[in-house]
Amino acid sequence: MDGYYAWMLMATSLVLLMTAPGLALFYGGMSRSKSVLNMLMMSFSALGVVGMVYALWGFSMSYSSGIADADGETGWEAAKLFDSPFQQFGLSNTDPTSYITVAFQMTFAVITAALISGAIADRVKFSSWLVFMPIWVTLSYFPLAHQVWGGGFLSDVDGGLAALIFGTVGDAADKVAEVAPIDYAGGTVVHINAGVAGLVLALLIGRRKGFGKEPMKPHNLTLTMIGAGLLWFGWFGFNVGSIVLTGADEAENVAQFTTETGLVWLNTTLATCAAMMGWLLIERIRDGKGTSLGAASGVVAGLVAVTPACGALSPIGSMVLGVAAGVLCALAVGLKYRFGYDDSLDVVGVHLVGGLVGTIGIGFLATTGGLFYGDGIKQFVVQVTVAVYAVVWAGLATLIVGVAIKYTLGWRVTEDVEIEGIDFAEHGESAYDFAGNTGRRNVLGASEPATKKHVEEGVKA
Amino acid sequence: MDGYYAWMLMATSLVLLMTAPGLALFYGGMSRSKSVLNMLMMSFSALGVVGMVYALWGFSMSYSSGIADADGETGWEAAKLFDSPFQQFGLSNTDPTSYITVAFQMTFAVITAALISGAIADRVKFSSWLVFMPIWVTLSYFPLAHQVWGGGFLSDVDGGLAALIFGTVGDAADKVAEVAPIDYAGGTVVHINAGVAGLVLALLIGRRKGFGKEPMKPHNLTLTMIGAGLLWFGWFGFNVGSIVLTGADEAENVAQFTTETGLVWLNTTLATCAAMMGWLLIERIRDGKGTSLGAASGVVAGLVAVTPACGALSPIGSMVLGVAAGVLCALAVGLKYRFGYDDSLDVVGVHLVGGLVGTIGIGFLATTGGLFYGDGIKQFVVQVTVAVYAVVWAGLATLIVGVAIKYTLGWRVTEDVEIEGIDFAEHGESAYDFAGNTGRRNVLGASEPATKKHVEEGVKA
Amino acid sequence: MDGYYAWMLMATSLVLLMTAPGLALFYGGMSRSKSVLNMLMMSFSALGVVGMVYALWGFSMSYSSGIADADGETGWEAAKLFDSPFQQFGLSNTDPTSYITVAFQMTFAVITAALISGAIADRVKFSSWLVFMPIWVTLSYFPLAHQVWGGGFLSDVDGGLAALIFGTVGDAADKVAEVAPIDYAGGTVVHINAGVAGLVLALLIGRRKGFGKEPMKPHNLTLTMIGAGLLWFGWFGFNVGSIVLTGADEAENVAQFTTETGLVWLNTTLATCAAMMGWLLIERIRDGKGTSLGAASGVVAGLVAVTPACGALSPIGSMVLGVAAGVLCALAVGLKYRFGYDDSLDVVGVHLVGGLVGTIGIGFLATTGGLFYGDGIKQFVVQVTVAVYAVVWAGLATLIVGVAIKYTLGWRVTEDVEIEGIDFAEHGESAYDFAGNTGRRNVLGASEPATKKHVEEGVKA
Amino acid sequence: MKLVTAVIKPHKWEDVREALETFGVTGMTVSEVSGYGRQKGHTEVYRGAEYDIALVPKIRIEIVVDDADADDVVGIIVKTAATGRIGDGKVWVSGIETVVRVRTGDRDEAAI
Amino acid sequence: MKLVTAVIKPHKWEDVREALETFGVTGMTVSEVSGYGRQKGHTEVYRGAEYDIALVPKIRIEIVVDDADADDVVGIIVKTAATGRIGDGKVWVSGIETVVRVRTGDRDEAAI
Amino acid sequence: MKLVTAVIKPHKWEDVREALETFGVTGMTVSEVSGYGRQKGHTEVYRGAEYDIALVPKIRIEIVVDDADADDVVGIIVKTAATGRIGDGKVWVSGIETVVRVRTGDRDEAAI
Ligand SMILES: Nc1ncnc2c1ncn2[C@@H]1O[C@H](COP(=O)(O)OP(=O)(O)O)[C@@H](O)[C@H]1O
Ligand SMILES: Nc1ncnc2c1ncn2[C@@H]1O[C@H](COP(=O)(O)OP(=O)(O)O)[C@@H](O)[C@H]1O
Ligand SMILES: Nc1ncnc2c1ncn2[C@@H]1O[C@H](COP(=O)(O)OP(=O)(O)O)[C@@H](O)[C@H]1O
Repeated sequence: MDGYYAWMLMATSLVLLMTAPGLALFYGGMSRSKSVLNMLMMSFSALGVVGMVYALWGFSMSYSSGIADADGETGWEAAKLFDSPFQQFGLSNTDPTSYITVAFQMTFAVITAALISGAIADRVKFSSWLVFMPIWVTLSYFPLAHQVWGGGFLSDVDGGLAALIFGTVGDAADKVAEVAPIDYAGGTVVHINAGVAGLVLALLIGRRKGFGKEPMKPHNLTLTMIGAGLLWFGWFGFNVGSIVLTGADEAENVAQFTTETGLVWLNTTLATCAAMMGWLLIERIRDGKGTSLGAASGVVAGLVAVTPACGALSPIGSMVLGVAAGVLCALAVGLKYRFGYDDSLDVVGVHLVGGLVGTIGIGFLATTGGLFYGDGIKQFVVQVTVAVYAVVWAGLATLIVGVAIKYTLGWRVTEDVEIEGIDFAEHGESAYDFAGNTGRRNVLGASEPATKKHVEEGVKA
Repeated sequence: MDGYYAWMLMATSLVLLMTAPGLALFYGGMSRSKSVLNMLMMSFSALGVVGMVYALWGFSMSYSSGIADADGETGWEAAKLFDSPFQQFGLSNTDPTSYITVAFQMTFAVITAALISGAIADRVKFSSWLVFMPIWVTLSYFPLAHQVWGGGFLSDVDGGLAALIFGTVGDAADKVAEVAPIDYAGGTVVHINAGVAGLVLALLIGRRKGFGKEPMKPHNLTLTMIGAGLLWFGWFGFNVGSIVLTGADEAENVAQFTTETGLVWLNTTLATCAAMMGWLLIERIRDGKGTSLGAASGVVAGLVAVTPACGALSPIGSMVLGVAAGVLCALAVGLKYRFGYDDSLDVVGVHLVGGLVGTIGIGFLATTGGLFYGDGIKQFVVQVTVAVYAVVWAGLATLIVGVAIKYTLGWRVTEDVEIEGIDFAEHGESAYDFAGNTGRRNVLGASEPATKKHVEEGVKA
Repeated sequence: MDGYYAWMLMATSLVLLMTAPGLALFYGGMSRSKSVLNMLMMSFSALGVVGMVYALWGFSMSYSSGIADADGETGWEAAKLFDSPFQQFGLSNTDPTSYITVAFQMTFAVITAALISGAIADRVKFSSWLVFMPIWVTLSYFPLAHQVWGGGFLSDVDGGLAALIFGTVGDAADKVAEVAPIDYAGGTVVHINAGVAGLVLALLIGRRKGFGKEPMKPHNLTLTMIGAGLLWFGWFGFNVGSIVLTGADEAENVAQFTTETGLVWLNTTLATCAAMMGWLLIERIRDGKGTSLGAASGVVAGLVAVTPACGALSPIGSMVLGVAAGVLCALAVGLKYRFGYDDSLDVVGVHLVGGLVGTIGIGFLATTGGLFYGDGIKQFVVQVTVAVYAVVWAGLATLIVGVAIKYTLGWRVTEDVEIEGIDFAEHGESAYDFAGNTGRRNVLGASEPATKKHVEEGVKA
Repeated sequence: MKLVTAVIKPHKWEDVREALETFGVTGMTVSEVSGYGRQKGHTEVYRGAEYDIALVPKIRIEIVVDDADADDVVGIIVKTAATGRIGDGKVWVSGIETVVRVRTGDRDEAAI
Repeated sequence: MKLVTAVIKPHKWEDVREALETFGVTGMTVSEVSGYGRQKGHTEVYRGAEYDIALVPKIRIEIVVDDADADDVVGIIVKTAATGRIGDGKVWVSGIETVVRVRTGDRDEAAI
Repeated sequence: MKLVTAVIKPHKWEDVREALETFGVTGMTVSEVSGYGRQKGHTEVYRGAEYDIALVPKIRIEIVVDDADADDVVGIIVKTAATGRIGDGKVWVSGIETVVRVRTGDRDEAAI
C-alpha cells in the first residue's frame, strides 16, 4: 500500500494548498483593494496558528482515544464529545505511522478556521483574529471532528446520536448504529461548522460601515478565479484523500482504493460542474447574465455540497446534488440583504447552505439508504438530525468565544480605519503599486524616501 | 499497482488544473482588461459543460466498444469512427474500475474545447459558446479520441489508416498495422483538433473590430506567466499520465511504469526548455529582444509539440524537437497578419503548428522508426497522413457546427459591446477595481449604491 | 515500490512548480511594476537554460561516479569534488531507471540558479544572466551537489571533511565518518549556495540607482502571496521527495517510506508555521504591525531553514527551529541597509541566513546527535564546518564567474533604463494595461496602431 | 461661464454628487488625484524599512457652470464635503471663455 | 495664449490626436477621467446585488495654443470626436497668462 | 490668485516637491497623466507585432498661489524639473477668481 501512502502525501499537500493560496485568493479577490492583504493574512495566519495548535493538542483531542500512540496506549474520551488533549500532546509520543494522518487532519482544521474569515472581512482586528482561532478550534472543531470521525457522538457507535434514534445492529462486541450518519469528507465538521461560525460572528461583530448602501464589489476577479481553480484542484485531496481503508488484507485494500477513489473523484467533479452551471442558470434567469463570480461561487458551492456525499452517490446523483447546490446557494447569498447581517463574502450562503444541501441531500440521493432509491426515510432523518446538532454545537461554541473576545480585546477596528482601509492600519501595507508600469518611478503614493532611521540604521533590535 | 493508480489520481487532477485556472489565466492575461472575465469564463464553462457531457455520452462514444461495462459488455462501433453513445450513457453501468480512466479522459476533452476559445476571444456570445461546445466535442473530439486511442481508424488496428498504407503484421487473431501511428498524449486528438477548430471559427466569425489597426496587447502578463507555469505543471499529468500499461503481469507493469514515466517526464521538460529558448532566440534575432510573452508561448509550444512524441524520443531528440517547435511557432504566429484571420490568442500558431511539428517530428526523431535513426520513411509517411486526416476531420466537423450556429443563434456580440467590453455586456462585471487601494473608497467606477430593489429585497426568485 | 515511484513523479513536478511560477511570482510581486517581467523571466529562463544544461552535463558531473549508466559503468571523480561531465553527457547512456533521479535533481539545480536572481533585481542585462547561469551551476552547483549528495567531500565518505575531523567508523570495506554531516534536502547545496552567490553578485554589480533613498516597495503583494503559497506546496516535493531509501528489501523500504515521509511532511509544515509567526512577532515588536510581506517571507525562511533539518528533527524541534529562522531572518533583512549592499529581494537575509540557521540548527536540535539532546558537540562542529566550507566554495565560484562577466559582457543596464524600467528595455513589454477595464479601449499607454511593417507583413524571417 | 474645480475627500464624493444633482448640475468631469498639504499621509513598512507616504488620495471635480450658478455650486460643495478635519480640500473658480458640446456643437449656456 | 480642455469618448482619442497632429498641434497632455452627465453608465451584478455605475470613462485633453489657433483647435476636436450620440463630451477654452517650456525656459509662443 | 499648472517628468517630482516646500508652498494637487509631444515613446513587441507607444508618463501639478508668488513658483519648478532633455514639460499660469478651503470656508489668501 505504498501507493495509497503516496496518494496521502499528495492529498495532504493539496489540502494545504486549498488554504494558502487557494482560499486566500478566492476571498482576497472578492474583498476591496484596500483590504485584500488583511483577507490574505487571515488565511495564511490560520495555517500558522491552527497548524501548530493541531500538532500541540488538536490531534490528541480529536483522535487519541481511537488511535494509539507509539506505546500502544490510547487516551480518555469525554462523554463521546472529545478526547484528552494531553495524551499525544505535541505529538511527542505519537506513532510515526500516524504522522500522515496527523498531517492530513491538520490541514482540515486549518481550512475550517480560515473559511470563517470571509464572513467578517474588512473590519476585524488582526490580533483578535489570532486569539479567536485557537480557542474556536478547541471548542468547536476538535470536538466535532472527534464526534464525527473519531468514533464519538455523531458516528455510528453504540450510544451515539444515530444509535439513539434507530437503534443498533450487530452483536454485543460490535454494536453499531443501524443507520450510520454519512459525512465522507466534512459536510458537518468543516462546512456547517465554519458556516455557522461565520453567521454568529457576522451578527456579533456587526456590519461594515456602508453595508447595503455603498457598493462593495470584488476588486480583482482574476484572483477569485485563480482561487476557485486552486480550490477545485486541492479539493481532490480533501475528498479523495478522505477514503478510510477497511479491507481485511492488502489485496482488499488495494481493491477498495482503486475503485472508491475513482468514484469520489468523478462525483466531486461532476457535482462541481453541475453546480457551476446551476448557479449561472439562476443568474441568467434572475439578472439576465451569468457572472464569473457566479461561476467561481458555483464551483465552491458544488464542492461544498459534494464533500459529505462524494462516497455515497452515483455520478448522476452527484450531478443532481450539484445542480441543487448551485441553485440553492445562488438564491441563498441574497438572504443577507433581506435579514441585514453582513456576511461579507457569503460564508453562510455558500458553506452553511452548501453544507446543509450536501448533508441532507445524502438522505435523498445515497445509492444505499437514499429516499430516491426507495430505501426509506431513516437515512434522511439521521442526516437532518446530525446537521441540526452540528449547527447548534458550532453556534454555541462560536458564541462563547465571540462574546468573550467582544468584551475583552474587542473585535472591530475604528470607523476611520474602515474608511482608510484595514491593510494600512493593521499591516502597514498597500497591496498594489502600479504607478511605475509605464516607466515612471513609483512617484505617487510612495513619495517619501524611507525614513533615515530605518534605512540607514537597518534593524533596530 | 496501487502506486500507478495513485499517480493516475494525481495526473487526472493535474489535467483538470490545466484548464482551470491554467489555461484560463494563460489566455486571460493575453486578452484586454475589458474582456478578461469572458476569457476566463470560456475555460471554466468548458469544464462545466464538457465535464458533464463526457460523463453522459462522451466516454461511451469514445471507448465503449473497447472497455467493457460492469456486466462485461461492450457497445457497437460505427465504421471504426465512433462508439455507441448509449452503451455506457451517464456511466450508469460503467465498471467502477474504469472510473479513473473516465476521469482522466474527461479532463482531456475539457481542455481541448477550452483551447479553441483563444481563437475567438472578445467577440462571441457566451450563450453561443455554451451551445457550441457539446456539439463540437460530439462531432469532432469523441470520434477522433476513439479513432486514435479507442482502437479506431487512426490506431494500429487491421483496417485502420496505417494498416491500409503499409499493411499489417502478426497472425490472423492479432493483426496490427506494420507501422503504428504514434500519438502518445494527444497531438492529433487535442492540439491539431483544437487548432483547426480555432482556425475555422476565426474565419467564420470574422475579425475583432480594429484588428490589425488598433493595438490589442496583453493586459496582464503576470497572469499569462502564472498560466504558463501551471500549464507546464499540469502537463506532467497530461503526458506522464498517458502511459498505457502493457505488461503481462504486475512485475512487468511496475517495470514499465518506473522506466517509461521517467523518460516521458524528462522529454516533456527538455522539449519545453528548448522551445522556450528557441522562441526567445527568434525574437532576439527578429525583434531585438526576447519577451516574456514569448517565453510563455515557447513553453506552451514545446509542451504541445512534445505531447504526441514524449514516449518515442530520446532526451536529446526532445530538445531538438523543442527547438524546432519554438522556432516554427514563433514564426507562425505572424501568419494571421499576413492572411488576415483574427486568431486572437494564436491558437493556430501555437496549437495547430505545434501539434503538427510534434506529430510529424516523430517521423524524424522517433528512436524506433525515425528517419534520423535510419529507420526509413514509413513512420514519417504514417505520421503525415494521420495529421492530414485529423486536420480534415476537425475542419469539417467544426465547419458544420460553426455554420449552424452562425445562422441560428449567431456568434457575435454587437460592435458597441466590443468597444464597451464584453465583460460588461455578457457577464455584467468588470475584472478590476483598484480605486480603493490607497485608502479611498471605491468611488469612481462604482458610484451608485446597489439599487434598492436588489439590496433590500435580496433574492427575487 | 511503485508507490514510492509515483510519489517521486509528483515530487519532481512539485519542485519544478516552485521555480515557475512559484518563485517567479514571489520575486515578481516584490519588484517594481516596471521590472516585474524581467524578474519573472529570470526564473523562467533558469528553467530553460539550467534544465538543458543539467541533462547535458550536470547530472554527469554530480553523480556519474556513483550512479552507473545503462552499461553498468561509472565515471571518474576528481578529488572528491566533482565527477566527469562526459560519462553520461546528454543522458545518452544513462540508465532509464535513473531518469526520475535525473529529473528530480534537475529541478533542484534550476531553482538554485533562479534564487540568485532576487539579489540583483532590476539592473542586470538579460543576456548576461543567460550566460551567467550555465557557468555558475558548473562551477558552484554541480560540484557542491556532488560533494554533499554524490558521495564527495562533504558526505560521510572516508577522506571526506567530516571523516577528517572526527575520524571514521566501520570496517575497512565500509568506512564512513563517525559523525556524518546532515543536509536532508539542500541547506548547503541550495540555500547557502544561492545566498552567497546573491551576496557576491550584489556587491559586484552594485546598487540600484536610488537604493536607500528612493522607495522601492513591492508593486503587487498578491503575487508575492500566491508565490509563497505555491512555494510551500512545492516544497513538499523538495523535502519529502528527498528521502533516500536504504532498506535491504522492499518491505523495509516501504516501512521507511511510510514513516519517514510523514515526519518530513510534518516537520516541514510546523517549522514553516512557526517561522511565519516568528517573523510576524518581530515585526509587531519592532514596527508595530505584522505585514503580509513578513508572513510570506517568514514562510520562505521557515522552509529554507527546515530544508536540511527536516529528517533529523522532532515535530516540536521543528517548531523551535522555525521560530528561530523567522526571528533571525526578520532581523537579518535589515543588514543590507547597514552594510550598504543592495540585495534587492533579500536573498541573503532569507536564504543565506535561513540556510545557516537550518544547517547549524541541526547541531542543536537533531534528535540523534543534537546538543539539546545531550549528544555532545560533534554534530554541531561538523555542521558549522560544512556550512563554512559551502560559503567559501560558493563565494569563490561566484566571484570567478561574476568578475569574468563584469569585464567582458558587463552586468548592468544603463541608468536611463533603470529609470525607464528594465521591462521595456530588455523585453520590449510592459506588464499591465488596465486602461480598458471600465470599458474604454486601450487608449493611453498604447496609442499607436502596430506599425504597418509588422502587422501587415507579419513575420519577417 | 465659470469653471469650478474642487478637490475633496474621496468618501465625500457620493454626497457631493447627490447634492449637486439636486441643485440641478447635470454634468461634471471627475478624476482620481493625489493631494499634498497639511493632512499627512501614512507610513508603510516593508521588511523593516518604513516608507512615509506623503500623498493622500483625493477626488478632483470639474464643473462648467453659468456665471450665475458659480457661487451656489461652490457653496454646495463646501457645505457637503466638509467634515471639519484637516484635508477636506479646496474649491477654486476661474473664468472660461467658451464651452462647446461635442455632440451638437452647441455653445456656452446651451452646451452645459 | 489659451488653454483648450476637451473631454471626449475614449475610442475617439486616436482620431482626435491624428487630426490635431495634421493641423499642427505638437503637444498635449492627456489623462483618463470619469464623466458624469446625460450618458448613463451600466449595471454590474455581483452575487445577485446590482450596482449602477454612474460614471463613464472619458479622456481629458489639455492643449495650450496661441490665441489665434484656439477656435480652429476647438473646431477640429468637436468635428472629429462627435459621434452624434449622447456622451460625446465637452470642450472649453480659458485664457492663460503665460506658459514656459521647462527644458529651455522659453516663454509663451516660443514654449508651445 | 493664480493657478500654476506644471507637467513634468515623473522622476523629478520628488525634487520639485522639496524645492516648493522649501519655498513655502504648503499644498498642491497632483495627478498622473500622459504627455504627447516632441519626446517620443517607446516600442513594445508582442508575438512579433510591434506597438509604438506615443504617450509618455508625466506628473501634473496644480498649485493655487497668491498673485505675488506665481512667478517665483514657476521659476522654481522650471529650475528644478529641467534636465535639458526633450520632454521636460511645460508650466502655465492662469488667473482664478476665488479659492475656498472646504474645511473652514475661508476664502482666497486665507484659503491657501
Ligand atoms: N495651494 C494649493 N493648490 C492646489 N491644491 C491644494 C493647495 N493646497 C491644498 N490643496 C489640496 O487640498 C487638499 C487639502 O489640503 P490640506 O492642506 O491637507 O487640508 P485643508 O485644506 O483642510 O487645510 C490637499 O490634499 C491638496 O489636494
Ligand atoms: N457641466 C459640465 N462640466 C464639466 N464636464 C461636463 C459637464 N457636463 C458634461 N461634462 C462632461 O461631458 C461628458 C458628456 O456629457 P453628457 O451629458 O453625458 O453628454 P452630451 O455632452 O453628449 O450631452 C460627461 O461625461 C462629462 O465628462
Ligand atoms: N501645447 C501643449 N499643451 C499642453 N501640454 C503640452 C503641450 N506641449 C507639450 N505639452 C506637455 O509637455 C510635455 C513635454 O513636451 P515635449 O514636446 O515632449 O518636450 P519639450 O517640452 O521638452 O519640448 C508633453 O509630454 C506634454 O505633456
